[in-house]
Amino acid sequence: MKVKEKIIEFILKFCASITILTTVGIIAVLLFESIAFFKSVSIFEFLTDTQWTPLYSEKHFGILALVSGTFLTAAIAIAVALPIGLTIAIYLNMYAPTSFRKTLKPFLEILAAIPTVVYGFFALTIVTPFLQTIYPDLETFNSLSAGIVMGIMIIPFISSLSEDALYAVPKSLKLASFGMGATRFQTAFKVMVPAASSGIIVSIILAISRAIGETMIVAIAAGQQPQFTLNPTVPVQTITSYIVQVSMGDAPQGSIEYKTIFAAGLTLFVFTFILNSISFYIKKKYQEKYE
Amino acid sequence: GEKKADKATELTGSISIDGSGTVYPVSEAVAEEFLAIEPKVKVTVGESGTGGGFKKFATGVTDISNASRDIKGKEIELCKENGIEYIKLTVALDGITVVVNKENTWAKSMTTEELKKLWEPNSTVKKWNDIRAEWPNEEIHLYGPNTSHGTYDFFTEEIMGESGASRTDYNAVSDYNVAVQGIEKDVNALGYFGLSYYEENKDKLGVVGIDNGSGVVLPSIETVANNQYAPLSRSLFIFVNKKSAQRPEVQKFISFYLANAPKLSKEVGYVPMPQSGYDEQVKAFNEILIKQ
Amino acid sequence: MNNHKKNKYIDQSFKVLGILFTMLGIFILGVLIYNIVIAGFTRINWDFLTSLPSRKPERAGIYTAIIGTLDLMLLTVLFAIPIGVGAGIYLEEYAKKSKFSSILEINISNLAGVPSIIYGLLGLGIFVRFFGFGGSILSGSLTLSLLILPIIIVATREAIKAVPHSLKEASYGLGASKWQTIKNVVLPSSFGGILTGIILSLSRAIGETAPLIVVGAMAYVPFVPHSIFDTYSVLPMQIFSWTTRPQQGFAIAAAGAIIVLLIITFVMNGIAVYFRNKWQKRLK
Amino acid sequence: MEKTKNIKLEKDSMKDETTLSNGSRIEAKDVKVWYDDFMAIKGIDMVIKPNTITAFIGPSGCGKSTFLRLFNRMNDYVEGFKMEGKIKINGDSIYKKKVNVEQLRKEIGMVFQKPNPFPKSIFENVAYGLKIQGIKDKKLIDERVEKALRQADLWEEVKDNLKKSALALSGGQQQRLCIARTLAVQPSILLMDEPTSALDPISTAKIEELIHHLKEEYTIIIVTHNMQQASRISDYTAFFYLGELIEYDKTRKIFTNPEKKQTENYITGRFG
Amino acid sequence: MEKTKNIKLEKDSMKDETTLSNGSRIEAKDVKVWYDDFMAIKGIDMVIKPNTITAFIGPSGCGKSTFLRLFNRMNDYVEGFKMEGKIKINGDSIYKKKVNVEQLRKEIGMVFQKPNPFPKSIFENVAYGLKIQGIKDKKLIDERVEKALRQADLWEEVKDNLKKSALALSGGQQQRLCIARTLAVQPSILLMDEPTSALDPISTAKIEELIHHLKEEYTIIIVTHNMQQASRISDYTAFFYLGELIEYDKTRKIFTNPEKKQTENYITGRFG
Ligand SMILES: Nc1ncnc2c1ncn2[C@@H]1O[C@H](COP(=O)(O)OP(=O)(O)OP(=O)(O)O)[C@@H](O)[C@H]1O
Ligand SMILES: Nc1ncnc2c1ncn2[C@@H]1O[C@H](COP(=O)(O)OP(=O)(O)OP(=O)(O)O)[C@@H](O)[C@H]1O
Ligand SMILES: [Mg+2]
Ligand SMILES: [Mg+2]
Repeated sequence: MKVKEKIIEFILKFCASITILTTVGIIAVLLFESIAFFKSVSIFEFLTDTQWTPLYSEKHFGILALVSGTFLTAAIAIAVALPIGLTIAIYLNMYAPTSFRKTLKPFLEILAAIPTVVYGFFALTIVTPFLQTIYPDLETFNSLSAGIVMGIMIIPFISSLSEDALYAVPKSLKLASFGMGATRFQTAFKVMVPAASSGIIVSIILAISRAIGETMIVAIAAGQQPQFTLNPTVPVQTITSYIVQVSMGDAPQGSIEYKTIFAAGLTLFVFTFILNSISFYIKKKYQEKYE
Repeated sequence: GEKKADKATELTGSISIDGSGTVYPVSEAVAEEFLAIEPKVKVTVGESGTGGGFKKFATGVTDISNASRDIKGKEIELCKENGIEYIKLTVALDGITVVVNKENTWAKSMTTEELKKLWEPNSTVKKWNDIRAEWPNEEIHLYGPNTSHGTYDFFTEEIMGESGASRTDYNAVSDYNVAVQGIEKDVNALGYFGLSYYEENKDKLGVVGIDNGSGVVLPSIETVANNQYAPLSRSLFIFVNKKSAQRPEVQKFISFYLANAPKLSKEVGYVPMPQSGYDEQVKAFNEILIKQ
Repeated sequence: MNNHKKNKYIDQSFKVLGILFTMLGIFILGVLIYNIVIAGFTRINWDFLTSLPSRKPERAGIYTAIIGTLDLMLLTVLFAIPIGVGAGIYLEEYAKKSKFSSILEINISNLAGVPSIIYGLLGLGIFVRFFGFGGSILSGSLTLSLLILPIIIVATREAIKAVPHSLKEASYGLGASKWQTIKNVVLPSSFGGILTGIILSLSRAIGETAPLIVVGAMAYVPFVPHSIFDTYSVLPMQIFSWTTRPQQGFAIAAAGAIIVLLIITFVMNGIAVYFRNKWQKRLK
Repeated sequence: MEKTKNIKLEKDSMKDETTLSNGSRIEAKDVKVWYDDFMAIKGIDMVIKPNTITAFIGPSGCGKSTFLRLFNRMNDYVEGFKMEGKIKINGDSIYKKKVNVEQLRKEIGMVFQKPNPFPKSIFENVAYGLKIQGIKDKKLIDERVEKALRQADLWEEVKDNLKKSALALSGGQQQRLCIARTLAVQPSILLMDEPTSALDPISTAKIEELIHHLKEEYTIIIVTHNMQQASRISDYTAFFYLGELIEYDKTRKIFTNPEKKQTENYITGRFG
Repeated sequence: MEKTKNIKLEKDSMKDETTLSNGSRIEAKDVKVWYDDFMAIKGIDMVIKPNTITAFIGPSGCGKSTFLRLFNRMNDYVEGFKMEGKIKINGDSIYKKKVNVEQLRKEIGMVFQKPNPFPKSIFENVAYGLKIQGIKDKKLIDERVEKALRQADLWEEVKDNLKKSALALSGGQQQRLCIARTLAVQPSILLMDEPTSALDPISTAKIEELIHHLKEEYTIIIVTHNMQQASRISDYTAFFYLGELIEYDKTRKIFTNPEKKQTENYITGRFG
């Protein structure tokens, strides 16, 4: 019996350690080529130059141009997805009849399943022209509509996972709050959301991660022109769309141009690592208050 | 049925092809037809880019590599390291077409100098009348392939004289249909890409004739094939691993490829070489077979 | 009294907002699906489903891509779910609250943000080259498994976290071992949440193209794979290949393939949603 | 404590301003309740006078909680719940559409069977009801929190730890916190579902004492399994059995000379 | 019912086969417990004889539950829990590494303060303990389930609905189900943390009667706030206060002539 338990624990531990191995693998893959890259390009230039033109004749290696594009599109996406996703989660949990909840939730989850190519063309051919009727100076490729559409795509990550988290809050808490005369709105924001904060934060982190990792939508709708800008109306390129562009393009592998994708990937890795560390810290602090 | 009759043996085995997305349609078409006569040979075609294709080719993973450009230094080295010998065969031609919006009534032709002025690094051309004074005083919006496209390499090489030399402030795309969509809706747009994308969208786009000093030439199957449309005609290649070429099914496939490329490359939107060009390829291929 | 009116007003407004947002989501979904269906509907027929790819858009079919996608998903499910759920259980129930487990936790949500193409490069290095699986279905599904693992793990952990402590205590109190408690009490109670994670992660996996191209998925495969070591194509690969072609006919074929891809996803999600609803009904 | 209030159920009806001296009167008329197909309350009529303490007794599962929760419409959230009949508070039916349910619940406090503190600090648990009413005055909140905690006999134990999470309290402490939380809103009717079943005798005594004091201004209904408690603190006792109200009378009458045999049988298994 | 068992804590130690007549003996030696920095048990020595019923009483938060949960190592899962001292059952220390905790818990049943049925059917709740022991014989399981439900006085109410979810039961029914669930495993020690606080008098009486019967074969410890209950059913009573064991003696002695003033004060607030 004990032995069986030990074996099971060992197996489970092995499952968990696969994630460590994956990380080690990713870092190894990224570092190996990045080191070669940083032998020919100084880290200083990499971090301070504001132009990213490794495949032009006049080469610049300023990762900031890609980082700003990544940040901008992800920020727009989350600005769209967070309020909408959370509102939907709360609506489904607190207001909607059960039958609604049961049917609408899986419907919304389909949003996450639509191939991103479709989203890309949706952004380019429907959202951008629509936005241009409001703001005519919007360029054909821009981070605004790419970000908005990406936001729509990640709504189900927030709405579904947050709704799960809300659903798991003991019913007695909800009843206690109702019993004191709180409206559903008050109950939702004062009791349910705090009690489900851990799950909600996780859903947001996953959604952001998904937005940062997305490629097709930005490649199609935001253009592929690296620019150091936070202006949402002009074309930008994200780190991921750059990596895909090069790794699936015609550039010779092993060349310095090709190695840039590993340096860019490493940057993204560090970038998300910092982001995750911060949110982990926030989450932890927030939880301690309650448990 | 009837084709089978002229072959005594039924071949087996598999042939792995990968590389450029530009050349992919040609190889796909050949593979499709080949399947009809040799149903037991498994031919697969991938599209991981010329660079990605060569990486696999140079490590012996694939038998044939599709390429929209010639093999480059690092890739040649890698082939040597791994003892991979190869032969380069041209299978079709493509014309890089400069297109504008359908409503564009002014830009009917451009000289190569004007193209250079427009596209060179740090170009000062911002408006149409920066190219020719009589053209409108409107901002020009540029579209082109992203920098990892073979088309981009080729265009910059031919027009600027240096591969990769280009202004950076244009709308780069990875999928030309996206550029078509952009140019179609914007009177002040100009862009360049492969001829087939223009041919398919003739009703939506306008074309710019190219004047390289010997008169304006419009891109078309004829002008590309007879090399009148210069300098923007380019070749599409397949690279064949010499060792693989010893296998009967590969041999037969290549022969079949070269025999059918004229018809099939046209079908998928490219321009066949004159028949003499294909005869040369066949000769070159047969030579290496004999040598081995 | 005034406050009451205000609260009631806010409450009602929020309800309206909730309905609005939900409807907006459904509406956009409707627009997307409408567009795809309008574009590709005419293309859907038996021939399309059972034909091999072709240079002629009107003759091209997605038979091998469908089979490839199904095979790939099946393998991915087989690898990713047990490992993901197992890892989630380990982290939530076994791992001690230590610095190391914090790092593990950050690490996992970090992995969720690594772009899929990087997983492709990893898969290329490990599965294709190191283990020598080549550009096979096995390499592809292992790569996808790694890719969706973080989503499953995170969802599993959250679902497990939500299981009331008193239930675990009851089980332990009856002499159940840790694993028995997990198997009989924790997992059944958290099944719904785990399924949500699986739905979302598979929805992601089924649409991936870039990493699969890197690990060797082919665009033209005229035969059905017979073993996990065979070459394969997948629907998104076919869609990607077709959308970049100049001929309008391929755009239609791509839309048709997207419809099929969506249908496969619906069916897959439908099964999971069915179980989720059934399960949650039992719980409350 | 604020002056006695009069419940206004319908948002805008100002007509019915007849100020009752104190507390509130509750009436139930032919009330039936189903959970899906299961009939939990089988037609009950009952009038509860203002400023009285009424005890609901009866074996487990007989419908005490269900009936109690009708008065502040707490069953509304139970799936499959259906109701027939009328419940009136101060003459106004509370199951009409117009009724402002939140307002109703503010005036009718409830303490539940299982302690259910919010996963917040002790202070915030008690201040919760005030804050959702929109009270912002920090001093007033502090005062009311302290008072409520004192009333619930918890102040001494937690006064130095008001910031501590309520979940770290013991079961009994948690239940007293829930009572304090309800008292802080100063309702006019108090519904208590076995409020002392998790408390030790000393706390129980204090709560009972408190209940007794509150009677001056509140109408109180308490569900209890403790016969002693029922007989000690209540004015009226209602005995339920299998969804029916078997007997309802002055507590003294019920405990000394019940009309029905069933009641007597139940009472005389006396030991609680 | 199976024959009286003897707890075997260490998996392979066959040496200690001295079969005690019945029940099991529990010893605590200078036991101290902390939750993080808070000291909840401040050094307690205690010996509980086999086949006795011991009641733990004391005000809320004094550490009764904490102390009780030491005996089946239930606190192991509480974050921040630390313990010093020794707890022995039949002479074997249960906090040694070698101890098979699952085996221990199988022999030491526990009923909790708040009812906590599994979200499964009634039948599966009761069969749970048997199934995890690997018992597969369907007939045996059916028998044991029925018997346990009868013992807990729940059989009549649920016998036609064994497939129904346990969560649809009322509070009292749920708690009786939890008792049945524990009895089904037939432990030799029963730890009960306010097992009847959510029960009506009739069920309570039956449970008490049952406890009384079980004494023949089991050692029983019951935490209760109900003085009557303590005096009615227990042989020994332990009075805790602020983490200390103030007095521990024969129940009669404690309730008639306690040594300590504190105990007397607590008892004479007598009403439960
Ligand atoms: N949500 C529900 N769904 C279905 N049946 C329910 C539900 N809640 C209660 N019941 C049933 O309704 C009946 C009355 O339940 P109620 O909780 O009112 O009993 P009670 O008198 O309060 O019992 P206790 O003293 O044990 O708390 C019981 O038979 C119970 O099983
Ligand atoms: N998990 C925990 N973390 C921190 N402190 C705790 C924890 N559990 C209990 N305590 C504290 O330990 C003390 C003893 O708690 P315990 O639950 O043993 O009391 P009790 O005598 O059972 O009370 P009650 O009669 O209310 O159930 C209390 O002061 C309580 O606040
Ligand atoms: Mg009840
Ligand atoms: Mg306790």
